Amino acid sequence: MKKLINDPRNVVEEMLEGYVKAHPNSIKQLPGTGRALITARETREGKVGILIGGGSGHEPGFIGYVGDGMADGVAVGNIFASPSPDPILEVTKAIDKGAGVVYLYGNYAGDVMNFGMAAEMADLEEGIQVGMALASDDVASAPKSEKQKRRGIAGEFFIYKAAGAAADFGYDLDNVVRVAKKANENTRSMGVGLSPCSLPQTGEPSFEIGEDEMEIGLGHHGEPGIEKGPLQSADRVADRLVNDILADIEINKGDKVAVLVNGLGSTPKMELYIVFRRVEQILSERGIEIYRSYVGDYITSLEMGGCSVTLMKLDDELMKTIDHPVDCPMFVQK
Amino acid sequence: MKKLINDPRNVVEEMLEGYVKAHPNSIKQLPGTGRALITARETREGKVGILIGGGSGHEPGFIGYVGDGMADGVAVGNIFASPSPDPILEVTKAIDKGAGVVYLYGNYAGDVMNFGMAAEMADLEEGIQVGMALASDDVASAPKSEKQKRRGIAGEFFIYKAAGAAADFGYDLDNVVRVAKKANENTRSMGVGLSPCSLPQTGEPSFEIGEDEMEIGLGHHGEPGIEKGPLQSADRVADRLVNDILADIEINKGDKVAVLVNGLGSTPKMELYIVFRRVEQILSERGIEIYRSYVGDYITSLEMGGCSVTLMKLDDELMKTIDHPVDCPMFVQK
Amino acid sequence: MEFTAKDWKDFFKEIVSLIEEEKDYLCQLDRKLGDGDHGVTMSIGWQAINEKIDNELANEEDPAKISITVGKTFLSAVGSSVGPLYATGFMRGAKVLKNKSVAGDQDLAEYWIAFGKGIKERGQAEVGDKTMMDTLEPFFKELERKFAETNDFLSSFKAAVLEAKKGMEFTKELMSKKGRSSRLGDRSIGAQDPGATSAYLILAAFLSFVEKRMAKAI
Amino acid sequence: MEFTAKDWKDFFKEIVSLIEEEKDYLCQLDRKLGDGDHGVTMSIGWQAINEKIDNELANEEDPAKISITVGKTFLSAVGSSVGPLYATGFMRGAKVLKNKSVAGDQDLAEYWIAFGKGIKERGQAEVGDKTMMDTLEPFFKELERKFAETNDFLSSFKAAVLEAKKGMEFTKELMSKKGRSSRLGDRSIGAQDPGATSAYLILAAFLSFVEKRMAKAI
Ligand SMILES: Nc1ncnc2c1ncn2[C@@H]1O[C@H](COP(=O)(O)OP(=O)(O)O)[C@@H](O)[C@H]1O
Ligand SMILES: Nc1ncnc2c1ncn2[C@@H]1O[C@H](COP(=O)(O)OP(=O)(O)O)[C@@H](O)[C@H]1O
Ligand SMILES: [Mg+2]
Ligand SMILES: [Mg+2]
Ligand SMILES: [Mg+2]
Ligand SMILES: [Mg+2]
Repeated sequence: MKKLINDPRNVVEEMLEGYVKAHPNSIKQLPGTGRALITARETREGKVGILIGGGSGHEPGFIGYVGDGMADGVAVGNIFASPSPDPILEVTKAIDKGAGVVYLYGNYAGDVMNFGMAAEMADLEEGIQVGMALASDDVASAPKSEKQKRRGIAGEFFIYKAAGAAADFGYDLDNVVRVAKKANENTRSMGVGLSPCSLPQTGEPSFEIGEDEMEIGLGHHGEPGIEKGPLQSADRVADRLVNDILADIEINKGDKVAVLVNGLGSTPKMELYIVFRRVEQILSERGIEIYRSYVGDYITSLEMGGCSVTLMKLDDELMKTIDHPVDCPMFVQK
Repeated sequence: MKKLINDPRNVVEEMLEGYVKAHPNSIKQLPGTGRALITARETREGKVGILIGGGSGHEPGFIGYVGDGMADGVAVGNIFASPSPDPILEVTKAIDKGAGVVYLYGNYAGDVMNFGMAAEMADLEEGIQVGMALASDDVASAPKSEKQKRRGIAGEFFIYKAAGAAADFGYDLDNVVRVAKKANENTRSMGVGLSPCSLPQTGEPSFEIGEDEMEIGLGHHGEPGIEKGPLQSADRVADRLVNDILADIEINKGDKVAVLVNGLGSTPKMELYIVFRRVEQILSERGIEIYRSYVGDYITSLEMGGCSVTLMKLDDELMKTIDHPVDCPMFVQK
Repeated sequence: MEFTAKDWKDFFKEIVSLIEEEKDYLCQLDRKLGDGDHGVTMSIGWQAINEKIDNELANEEDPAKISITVGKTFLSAVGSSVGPLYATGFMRGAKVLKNKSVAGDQDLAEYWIAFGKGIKERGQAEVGDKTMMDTLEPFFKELERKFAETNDFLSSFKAAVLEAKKGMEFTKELMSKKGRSSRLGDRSIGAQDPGATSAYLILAAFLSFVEKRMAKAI
Repeated sequence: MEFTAKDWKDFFKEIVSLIEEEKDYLCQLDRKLGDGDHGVTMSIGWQAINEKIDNELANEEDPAKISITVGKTFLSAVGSSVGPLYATGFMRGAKVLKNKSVAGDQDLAEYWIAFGKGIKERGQAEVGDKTMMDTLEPFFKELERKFAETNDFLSSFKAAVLEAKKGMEFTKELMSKKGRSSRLGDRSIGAQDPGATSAYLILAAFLSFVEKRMAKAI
């Protein structure tokens, strides 16, 4: 696949360089690895620091969500690879304002180990209290009985939103973690893949798929899904995704949800809104109220084709966090 | 190419249906053609109405830019086709608050005729004063001596931004038009295409391009550019685009510009920031100051691959318009 | 030659089918020079017209009303470049038919001349700009000249369609000379303008429709 | 068998080349099951190690220091899943080498047992989970058993590498049974775990390195 890049080995470094030059009032790189970035607008004393991170290639995830109302800093890995403990620790030290730091990341073996190691080091070497909450929203990635094994996909966005707001409200570490975990508990996603992406270094498609096929339940890095089959209409795809989600979590008539229809990279907004249209129909048929909708590219997989649907069931507290304004370079909410 | 759609003949209607359901507090469809949409937050009495529009398939252009600080309404055409005068007139009537309406659109034969007819009808049949300003920012589409023939591409975003702000400042019709025309006068873009898109109805690639080729100066609907050649590095492409732009408009040391690196659809943000990195280098080498940067998918061409670079030379008035906050479903600026 | 409301409707119906057949070809031409949608646009417009003919116009006896509706329907359905152009053509033609339930030779000649001139006025394109005017201007000029000379519609129209065809084909050569295509350079050779093509298709269809009707009448 | 600082560096250099050769193959395996980056990740990590060996470690005489640096460098460069895993392996191995400028049979056996156990502790994976543990656990168990029995490093390591190979190959069968792959169903058959493969490559490379050295020594 064609890429508008220079040396494939430098894509992450060059992206970050461009990113901080484009938004100098919002974000800055810490000296050191260059993979540790924090808000340019100093975190408030006494506020719990929100640290996010993961592999590159998911932009606007994750660098795009550092800013007022969301994260204070981000640790950036290679493409589709967890950051090492070094930048995680660098960010931790920079954003700890005496109230501790909460790590938010997706439930992948690599992230679990690297963030885990960093958390130990922060505690032992720096005396910084660290809390953690993982995104495990992908219902296609493991059965309900093994939710702790599920992958984190686009639902991570809602967890950032909730935890970022909670920290901004002045919640302490335990309560920020509680809200983040509740957000994850209440969030379910499922995706569909239409076309692969390719890593700049290999140029090879991340998965194989036929001319007229789609893959239901595909992961955010091209991990295999539940089934591969003929491409269906947007309505049938939306039916499938929403029905699988609703079979996994109890959302009743009168309940309120936040909806995210997330593009994986190359799927036009036109198609995302066509999918949203059907999602809305299903929910309103069931008497489920959409409290707020997000439609667009929130967590991508390079130029992968397809989308995911995410529902977060809301209680009063989560509603408050969803309404909280945000000002990040790649996401602004008034 | 694979599409996540239902009947290809209904894509525009279904997209719009999804769009208004997703953002009911921001936008609504007028009764009638369904192709006329206005802000859900009633335009202020006495404010000049801003009407934008064009073909579909450019999302977030153009429906995404209706909201506080930008446009009051939008007329939506078929994919890559100007709207007919009907929805333009419907919007005009709905957003005229006694101060007239300004039409902003790209310089394409179809748009010129349809908006022109609508303007005549608004004047003759409705007694509404209409002003117009066209985007003609694509330096690759005609020589400098024939600027009036140039296509409007991503620079249109800056024209919306400027005119939307001017109307919000309370400028009268003539002054909103003046600011919009100045914005266009000061704006230059040039793009590169890497891969085609396809119309839902034909499924055929919009242009032919080899495995390792790129097309410099490609239009936003797949119109041919200046030259087709081997795919080059992001840095060389950025050099070419910026140099052609700077050869076309005098921007001197110490001047301030707004920069837009716009993705055409399927090009990852990672690549856009790598391109931005080089654009920033060139400008700072020349002592040109970047006042504000926009990097992302602002006006797309379905799932086309590639990007464009836009520079708008700023004076004090344009700086003020660029800083003005915006709250639209697909674009928020604090 | 007598042309009734039913003839007009039958003729427009023929264009509906013709456009469906040529849709892909017109898109293909437009992909080379423009945005690839000309066939889709024509199809959307003529399908909308088809719908009108089958319903609203089913019992319509007034040819002027029919031609106006065709124009307006096309415009509403497509917008685009060709919406205002063809709409203006059919609406200017309708003026000629006003208050006439049957059109004779003179009316038909005037109809098509008004059609071509209306489009020219709307689009302001010149011969050589590589648009449908390259088909239409030679066409209406020849029709005007020949009909003034002979007063025979069919032979004049036939001669005019020949000029239209030449004009359409000439747009291939025009490629590297003007406007949008001027930057195409060498790559432009051989591509024919889509609008010039659809305009020719419509005119040629009228000719064959009239010829078939004459054949039947004999 | 005596293994010096230079031997360690030469061995690590061999892995650098080996990984470059096998990079595409490892990516290909990972595309089937994961995100397709395993070869890229290994390459980034070992290239960083190469750089260290050529510069910072050029004059380093302490094998423990070398192995620690290899682990830390790998981790910093790649993060990922395998960063913490291999890093822990090399760092636990380094503990065995502490204060020893030359490693004998006993040290080498302990090094590789610590390597495998360290990774197990870090990753908490069980045999059958379809990870590099399927290579490493049979490997270090056999090494431990055989070396206790024979006290001969080379033959024990050789036997252990055989077990490693079987374990790696067994990951093909495991496909449809557990974890991430459990949802793959039929499509999973035949795909081998990338981490199990890279782990085997490293162990096999050590074996052939030692064998070559022995051959030269004779
Ligand atoms: N000003 C004009 N006058 C006459 N014909 C025009 C003019 N502008 C465009 N055309 C015709 O329109 C055709 C393109 O039509 P179409 O593809 O349907 O619209 P669009 O260009 O909006 O996509 C061109 O091939 C050309 O013949
Ligand atoms: N907990 C674990 N214990 C042992 N090995 C693991 C564990 N998690 C993952 N692995 C190994 O890591 C390999 C994948 O490595 P790699 O592709 O480099 O990282 P990532 O999965 O982060 O993309 C898997 O094939 C598996 O062998
Ligand atoms: Mg990975
Ligand atoms: Mg068009
Ligand atoms: Mg066209
Ligand atoms: Mg991997």
